[in-house]
Formats: sequence, C-alpha cells, structure tokens
Amino acid sequence: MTKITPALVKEHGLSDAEYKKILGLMGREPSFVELGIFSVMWSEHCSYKSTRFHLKKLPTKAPWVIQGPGENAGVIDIGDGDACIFKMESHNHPSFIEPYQGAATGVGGIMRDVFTMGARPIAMMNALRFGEPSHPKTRHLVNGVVHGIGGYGNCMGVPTVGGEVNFHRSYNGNILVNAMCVGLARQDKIFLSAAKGAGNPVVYIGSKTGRDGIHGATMASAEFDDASEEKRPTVQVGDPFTEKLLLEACLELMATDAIIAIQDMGAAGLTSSSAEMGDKGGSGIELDLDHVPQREANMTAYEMMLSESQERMLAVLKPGREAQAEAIFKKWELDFAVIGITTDTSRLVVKHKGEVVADMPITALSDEAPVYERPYTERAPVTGAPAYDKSKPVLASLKTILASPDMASRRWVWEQYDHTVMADTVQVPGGDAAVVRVHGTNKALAITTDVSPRYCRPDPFEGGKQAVAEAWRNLTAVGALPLAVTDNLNYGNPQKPEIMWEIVAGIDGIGAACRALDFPVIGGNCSLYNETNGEGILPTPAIGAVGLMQDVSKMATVAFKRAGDVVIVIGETRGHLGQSIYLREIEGREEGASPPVDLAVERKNGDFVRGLIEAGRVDTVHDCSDGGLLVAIAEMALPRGIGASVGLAGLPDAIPFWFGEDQARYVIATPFAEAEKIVAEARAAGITVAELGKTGGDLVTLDDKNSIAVAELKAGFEGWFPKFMAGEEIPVTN
Amino acid sequence: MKARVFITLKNGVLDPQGKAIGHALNGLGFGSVGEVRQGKVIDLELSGSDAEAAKADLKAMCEKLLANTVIEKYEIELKG
Amino acid sequence: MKARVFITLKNGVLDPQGKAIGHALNGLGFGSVGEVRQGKVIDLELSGSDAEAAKADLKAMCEKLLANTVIEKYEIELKG
Amino acid sequence: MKSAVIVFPAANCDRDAKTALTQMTGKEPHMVWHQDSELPDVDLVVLPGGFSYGDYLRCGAMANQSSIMGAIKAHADKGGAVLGICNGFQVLTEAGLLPGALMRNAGLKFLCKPVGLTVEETQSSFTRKYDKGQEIHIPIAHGEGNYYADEETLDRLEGEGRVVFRYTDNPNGSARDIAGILNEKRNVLGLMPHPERVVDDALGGTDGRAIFQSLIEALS
Ligand SMILES: Nc1ncnc2c1ncn2[C@@H]1O[C@H](COP(=O)(O)OP(=O)(O)O)[C@@H](O)[C@H]1O
Ligand SMILES: [Mg+2]
Repeated sequence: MTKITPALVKEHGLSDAEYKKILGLMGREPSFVELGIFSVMWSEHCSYKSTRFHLKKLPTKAPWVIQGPGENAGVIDIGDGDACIFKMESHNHPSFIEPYQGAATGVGGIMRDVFTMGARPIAMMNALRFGEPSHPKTRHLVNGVVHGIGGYGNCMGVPTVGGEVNFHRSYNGNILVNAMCVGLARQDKIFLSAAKGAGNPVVYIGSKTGRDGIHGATMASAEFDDASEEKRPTVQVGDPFTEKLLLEACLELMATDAIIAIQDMGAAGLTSSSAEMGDKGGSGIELDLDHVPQREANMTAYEMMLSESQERMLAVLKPGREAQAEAIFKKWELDFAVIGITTDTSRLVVKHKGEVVADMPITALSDEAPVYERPYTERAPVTGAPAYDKSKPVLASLKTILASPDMASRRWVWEQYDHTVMADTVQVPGGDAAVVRVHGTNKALAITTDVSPRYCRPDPFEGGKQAVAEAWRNLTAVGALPLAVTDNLNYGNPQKPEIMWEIVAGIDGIGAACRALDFPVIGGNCSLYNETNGEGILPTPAIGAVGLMQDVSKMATVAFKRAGDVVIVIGETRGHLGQSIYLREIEGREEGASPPVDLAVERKNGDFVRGLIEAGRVDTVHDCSDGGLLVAIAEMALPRGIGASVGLAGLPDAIPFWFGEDQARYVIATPFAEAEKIVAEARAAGITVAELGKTGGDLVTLDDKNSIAVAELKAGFEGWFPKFMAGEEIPVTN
Repeated sequence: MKARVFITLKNGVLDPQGKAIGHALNGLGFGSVGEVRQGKVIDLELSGSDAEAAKADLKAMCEKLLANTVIEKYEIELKG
Repeated sequence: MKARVFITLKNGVLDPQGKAIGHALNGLGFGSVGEVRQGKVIDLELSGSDAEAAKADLKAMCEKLLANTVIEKYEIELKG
Repeated sequence: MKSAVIVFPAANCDRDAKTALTQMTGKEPHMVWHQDSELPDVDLVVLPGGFSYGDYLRCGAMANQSSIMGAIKAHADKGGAVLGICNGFQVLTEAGLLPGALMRNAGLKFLCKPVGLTVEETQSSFTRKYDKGQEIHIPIAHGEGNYYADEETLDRLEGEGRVVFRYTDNPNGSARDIAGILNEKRNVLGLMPHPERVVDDALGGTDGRAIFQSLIEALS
C-alpha cells in the first residue's frame, strides 16, 4: 500500500486544511485510490470551490428554461415539443500543451455533454484567444487549434458555424480554447444523470481506458510555469470516428426506454461520472474495475479511476436491459461492459482484483467538497475619456482597423470548418450570429459567442455586462429572440484577491445583464488559474447564447443588398473612445473607461430592431460594437461590394463619432419609404436614431468629400489572416 | 546522402488510426493480426557528406518540426 | 512476430505534404535539405511463426487495404 | 425514381443525401447499412459524403471493404446509376469503379466554401438538365479532393468526354481542374462538391438540383 505522506497530499493539490477535512470525513487515513479520487473531485475544475458561492447569484430561471445549471448541459423550450440543449466548455491548458489534440478533445468533450442528454448536436462554436501575433508561439498555436477543432468537428459531421478569435499579449503563455455545442432533442426524450434506485446495472460504453491525461483535472486547476512544459502528463488523443459511433449508438439506445441515467466521462472520467450520478440519484455505486475495458496492460485502480481517456460514457440501465443495450453497441462496434451496480448505501465502493480499494461516502465528494469565499480586493474601475489626435484622417484609420489582427476577416479559420454539413446552416460564419434551421421546420436557432476582454480588466463589472449585452444584441441583429446563456468564465488565480475581485465583479455584471434582458444562465464552466509566471490573462467571461426565430425567411444579414437604401443608426452615439479598438490600433494605447451599458436602453433598442425584422420591414442589420460605427458600415459594404455615402451635418468631432464604441446600437439599411417611417416610429418611441446616408457605388464616402474603394478595404480585411499564417508551418495531420 | 526518419506515437498514447486498421484487417480475415500502430516515415535528401553532422541536424529537425514530441517519438536512419 | 510496412507515394506522384515539410525545414535554416517525401509506416504484431506465410499475408494486406497501388508502393519488413 | 443511400460508419452526409433525395423525388430513399450484402430494388445508389471510418488510413479505403460493396459493383455492372459525393467519390476510386485517386489538397488544409464549376458534359443521366459550359456554384468540404491520375488516364477521360465538372478556380490542386468524372459506361459519377447542400433556396443556392432532376428524368 502506498503510504500517504504530506508530500503526496501536496502533489495531489490538496491543502493541509483540506486533507484534515478528508481525515474527518473518512474517519481514517484514505487509501491511495481514495486520495486520488478526493484530489480530482475537490479540484477547482470539478468542485467549483472558488466560484460556487458566487455562481449562485446568477439568474437561472424563466418559463422557457427546462433545465438550468447542474446537469451536463442546459435545456430550453423552443416550442412544438422541441428542446434546445447547449453548453460551452474550456480546454485551455491542454490546448497550450498540444494545440491539435487539446482543441480536438475539447470539441469531443463538449459534444458528449450535449448528446449524453439525448440531443443530436446541430452546431458548434468556438471562442479562441491567442497571444500577440508577433509572439513566436502564436502562429503554431493558431494553426494547431484550428486544425484540431476542424479535425474533430468535421469528422463528426456537425457544422462549426462560428466563434471568436482575439489576440492579446496577456494570452502569450496561456491561450483560451472555449468550445460550445448546441443540440436538438424532443422534450419528452431528455436524459439526466441521476442514478436513482438500487440494484441497477452500471454500464460502461465507448472506447477502452488507457493511461490518458491522468491528473488532467488537477492540472487544469494549477498554475503554469515554464518548467511545466517538460512535466506534461500523457496527452489525450481524440478519436472522432469512435465518438461519431458513440453518438449514433447512444441516440439509438435512447430511442428505447432502457436508460435510467447517463453521463459522459469527462474530466476525472470514471470517478466524477460515477460520483455525480450517485450523488444526483441519492444512491450508492459499486464498481468492479476488473470489468473495465482496458487498452493497456497492468493498469492500476488508481489509473483507471483517474484516466481521462476520451469517447466514453457511463449509464445506469433498467435491470434486464443489458442485452438490448449491448446489441446496439456491438452493432456500432463499441466496447460495452457491465462494471457495477447501484446500491442503497450512498457510498462509492471500488473493487479491483477482489479487493476493495476505495469505499467512501459520496456526499464527501459532492456536498462536503470545500467551498471558499475567497477574499477579494475591490478596485475602482478605470475612468475618464482618453485624449486623441484630432488630425488623423478617418478613412485611413478605417483601413488600418479593418486589417488589424482583432478585426480582420476570420475566413482563414472558418473555411477550415465544415459549416454547411447537415444542410441547415442558413447563416454562415461572418455575420452577427450563426443561424441554423431546426431540421424540417421553418424555425431556426441563432447562436453567438461574445466577450470583449479588453473592457473586462479596466472594469470587470461593466465588462461582464457588456459581454451579455453584446451576445443579446448579436442574436437580435439577425432577428432572433434571445433565450438563454451558457458562460465560460476564464480568469487568473482566484487566490489572489485582485483576481478574485475580477471574478466576483464579472459574475455580478453577467447577472445584472441577464436579469435585465430576461436572458437566464442555463449552464457554464469556469476555468481559473489561467496565468503563466504570475501574469494573469485579461478577465475573459465568454458568453455563449442561443435565440429563436419563428420564421427563418425573415432573417436579417449584415450585407448591403441594394443601392439607394437609407443607412440608419439606431441608438445614441456619444463617441466613447475609452478601451476602443481605435485607440489601441491607431494610437497604440489601451486607456480610459470601458463603455458603460445602459441595460434598459439596450433592451428597448433591441426590441425595436427585432420588431422591424420580424415584421419583414428590414433585412439588413448589423450590430455596432468593436471598432464603432464606421467599421460597422464598412463591414456591411464588404460582402457584396456595395458602397455607401455617409456623414452627419455639424459633427464637432469626427473620430469619436465614427470610432467610439457606445453600446446598444444597430446599423440598418432599408429603402427610403420604409426608412422614413422607421425613423418616425423610433423617435415616437423615444429611441435615438439618425440617418447617415445612402448605399450605392463601390466606394465608402464620408461627408461627400473623401472616399475609399470598398475593394481596397476588402483587400486589407481579407488579407491579414492568410498573410499572418503564410509563414506557417506544416499543418498537423494524421 | 539520404535519410529516413520514423515518427511514431509514444507508447501508451492512443492511436485511433492503428486501432481502426487492425480492426479492418481482422475483418478481412487476417486473424493473425494483433496490435497495429501507424506512424509517419519521412525520406529526405541531404547535401553534404558528414554523417555525424547530418545526424545532429536530423535530430534538431525532429525536435523542432518533424515530430510532435508531446505525443510522438522518432528514429533516424542514415542511408549514406 | 513483428512486422513493419512502409507505404510511400510512387515516384512521379506529387507529394504536397513532403514539399511543404522541405520548404519549412529550409525556412528553419536547414539548408542542406533537398527533396522530402512523406509516407506511412504501419507496425503490426502478428501471431504465428512462419515467416514466409507472414510475408505472403502482409503482401495481401497491402494489396487489399494498406496501400492504394494507383498512387502508392509498399515495402515489407519482418522483425522476427 | 427509386434510390438508396449507403450508411457507412461516420459517413456523415447520409442524412443530407436522404433529405435532398426526399425533397427532389418525393420519395424517401432506402437507407442501406454497410454490412448488408444486398441492395433493395433501386435505380440509383448514392455513396454519401463524410468521413467513413474517420478517414483513417486513407479516405474511402476501409469503406471499400464493406460487405455492401459487392452489391454496388454488381449494380454498376448491370448499368445501374451510382452517385459518389465527396467521400463517396473517394470510395468509388478505391473500389476501382472510377479511375485515379483523391489526394490531400495542395494547400494541405480542409476547405469548406462554395466553388465555381463548369459543366463539361451534358451527355449523362446525371447532367442532362444542365447546359453544356454552364457555370454553377456548389460547395466543397474536403481535405483530400486533389484528383490524381496518370497522364494517359487523364487523356482518356478527356477524350471520352468523362470529365463532367471542372473547377473554375482550382481549390485543391486537382489534375486538369477535375471536380467530377464518369466511368466508361457513364452510369457512375464521382464528384467532390456537395450538390445535396444546394437544393434548397434557404441555403444560398439551388445549383445542385439539376443533378437530381437529370436522374429523375433519365431513370424514371
Ligand atoms: N460559470 C458557470 N455558470 C453557470 N453554471 C455553471 C458554471 N460553471 C459550471 N456550471 C454548471 O455546473 C455544472 C458542472 O459543470 P461541469 O463540471 O463543467 O460539467 P461537466 O462535467 O458535465 O462538463 C454544469 O451543470 C454547469 O453548467
Ligand atoms: Mg458532463
């Protein structure tokens, strides 16, 4: 028997106080296997010990929420007996170590979270943050991550329809890879993870267990230093072919009524899946590891319990249904084994080679897991409007901004993702939100992921609000009614009070916005300790969100469609340059207050715009965010090469007007007669609105004076990414 | 000079391709086939004639580019 | 028994992957690198001990599945 | 027209093929499991796109070993129509039902985008509803669509009017810009682009329809 020494306890990431608590709960010294189980279940990754207290403050209820946080994914009602199931999750640390496999297994993991609930995945998104383009590692990481996401998602036959890519030096040593999966199910066919009842068989499905990623879960909760690149554990390798079989086999089994509970094996594999299922069902679980399908010889109980081999699921069946289930998995050529039974003891008992290697109360792993109200130090938000050079020419700045790393087209990325498979993608990447039809109907789901990390360091609260508001705005801009949110909270080390403050304020900001916009949080994921050598990332609370369109034929897109349309901006432009793209790209400074979000105005303006789209009165809409008004207009001109002539009489300061990042704004374009009515209606409703000019020609013209060719803007916009990647190394391939 | 570099997955690292190939071969009636692992072979033409220098170069190429040493190992063969 | 099968592109068939690797190696400062070709190596465990029979089997596996003889050639190595 | 779609493990465009066939013919196709050894009585067999067997080893290589392949060859021998889309095209070359091979894209990247094609041949049951020389747009989604055959084979394909679709702006390095070819008897077509993704107005184009309309006219 391995002796439990203080050093071993420390290696497992458990503090002295936590170990003392374990001794108390067990009433004895834990075995080595038990120590391993505690270490993963009490890790930040599985227990949310630093954030649980604060996450409780998020609004999670609405009449259309079928399942909020607490299950593998959240579920919402989208009418007609249909349900939409979605979740977002990070795979940050593994992707930094091995970008291809890290990103690929991230995609595989989040898909399992969604199909384990009975949904067929219909769309994938990914929110990516990399270090500065000039950092020697960046290109390699971009290349590997994009190939990994495509390699896995394309093979699964699920369209990857959008996401985000940002570059910032704070991610130089710690990239973020957040993947989101959206699935569809019937409301009467949703599967949960509560292993209710005693005497039911516990079955193992999928790939064999190997020594993959042992301690991955604890690794995901520990800070990096330069040496950790050498100490890396066995990286998990994704097998999308097996996952595709697993998906089809699970859906086939779910069509029967053999399942009591089912849960994917994600981080901390067998340990967390069995403990969570027992915990939720209020029952005990007894496992016999001798029956676990094994890929390698001589695996120990410790290794099997902690393995993070991919493409595996655990299910509890109704007694007597084993043969029926086995036949399905054999047909799909997957491993299937009965490895245990549920009990009425509320204990997790693990046997190996005839010996009991672990025997512990399940509540010790769940309810009793530590929860910390970590101390935090409030910091006043950065305030003030930064100075700027009034002499800079507006159109030259526009061109520079459109060709800058954070603003340039992401076509290089999304053309490597199959975004049209399943033949329901009605809005492809590049617009405000992806739109995917509900197969065989006229309904559609709009999907987006958003956060502006540059707003979140100067003002974590407003940054959190803004992330939600922007997601809501993007869904609105295509004509969808925003329904719910899944968050992915990426932050630094919560044991530092100044970082803990960023987390707390960020969650408060998200909560405030979600409440004001009727936009409940139905799931999420926290990734903490994102720092290298003591330097934290920008706070990055990514928001994934889904909205519903009743009639997809009314969908709006960003592209100008006709010459002669009137260009209108809805919402007030004050010229907020603080933390703007303009200031950073043109003046080289990250300064000033983050733009505040007035949630009441946000809602009013958005509801107004959505009403126009739903009524079929407007088909051309773009939300106005990163880069400001003129950038939004240019982005509407680029897709079809239709220009516009815009201006506003009596502008005192052109630069803040055209490039300020005031919130709650939309640009729309519509024929004259309709435009007149819309402006009048907006004014009557107390909504700020301005006519800026007309579409047409192949130039963007400002104040009837200066022009720039749309083609010239487009060359820069489309050119940056391919040029950046051209110094590219060889794509990772099989 | 000609060199051949083999790049194979480290022991213990899952090899989905190898697994699928083994499965297919069994299915085709090749019952004698046990574990299968797939790797890459890279054939290079090298100028110069110093074998030791070439080996050192090849090693550097593997570490820097050819192998993903997180999951792969490599072998180098010089063919004079 | 262990066997190793090499599958490489036939001469004359363009190998974009090999070309890209060569280009990248040159770019990394390995100026001595000339032509590069990439292929596959497949390692198999075989039961049985008859080397001749194993070779015949391996040849059949290559023809049937492992290689696409329109573009690829193969070599077989038995390692006892 | 009666049709069947072969279901290979992970050939994930089988549902898309089914949807398009149902929409175009008004009849659901038979979905045929790869381990079956017989085909139902059909006029058209579709080998769908996707990643059969994960594209492990070589695209299409393992699918070609399925039990159903014998029946597909027999169907083709008897003059029955066979349509291989993307991965299905790769399977058909592996099976020897079409000449040549599909190699990794010259740019080494998977590419998903609409591409321009010219219809080179209308003398086939697959393309009679197009105009000769017509330019159409159909999406591709593949990492290995770089068509290769030796010069002699290419000359023969051209000479016999078996190059059916050519890229207007070659995305993958294919020999002579080839996007789709026929077998000698002109009853087997393989193409890399996905016509089943452009039969519905909501999806940004309908240029794929004419393939199905041609088949309906020719086979009904
Ligand atoms: N930031 C968050 N906001 C809301 N819910 C969260 C958040 N983080 C985690 N959750 C919820 O906690 C539960 C456990 O999350 P997680 O361990 O990531 O699930 P899984 O193991 O299935 O991936 C999930 O229901 C998840 O939605
Ligand atoms: Mg889960």
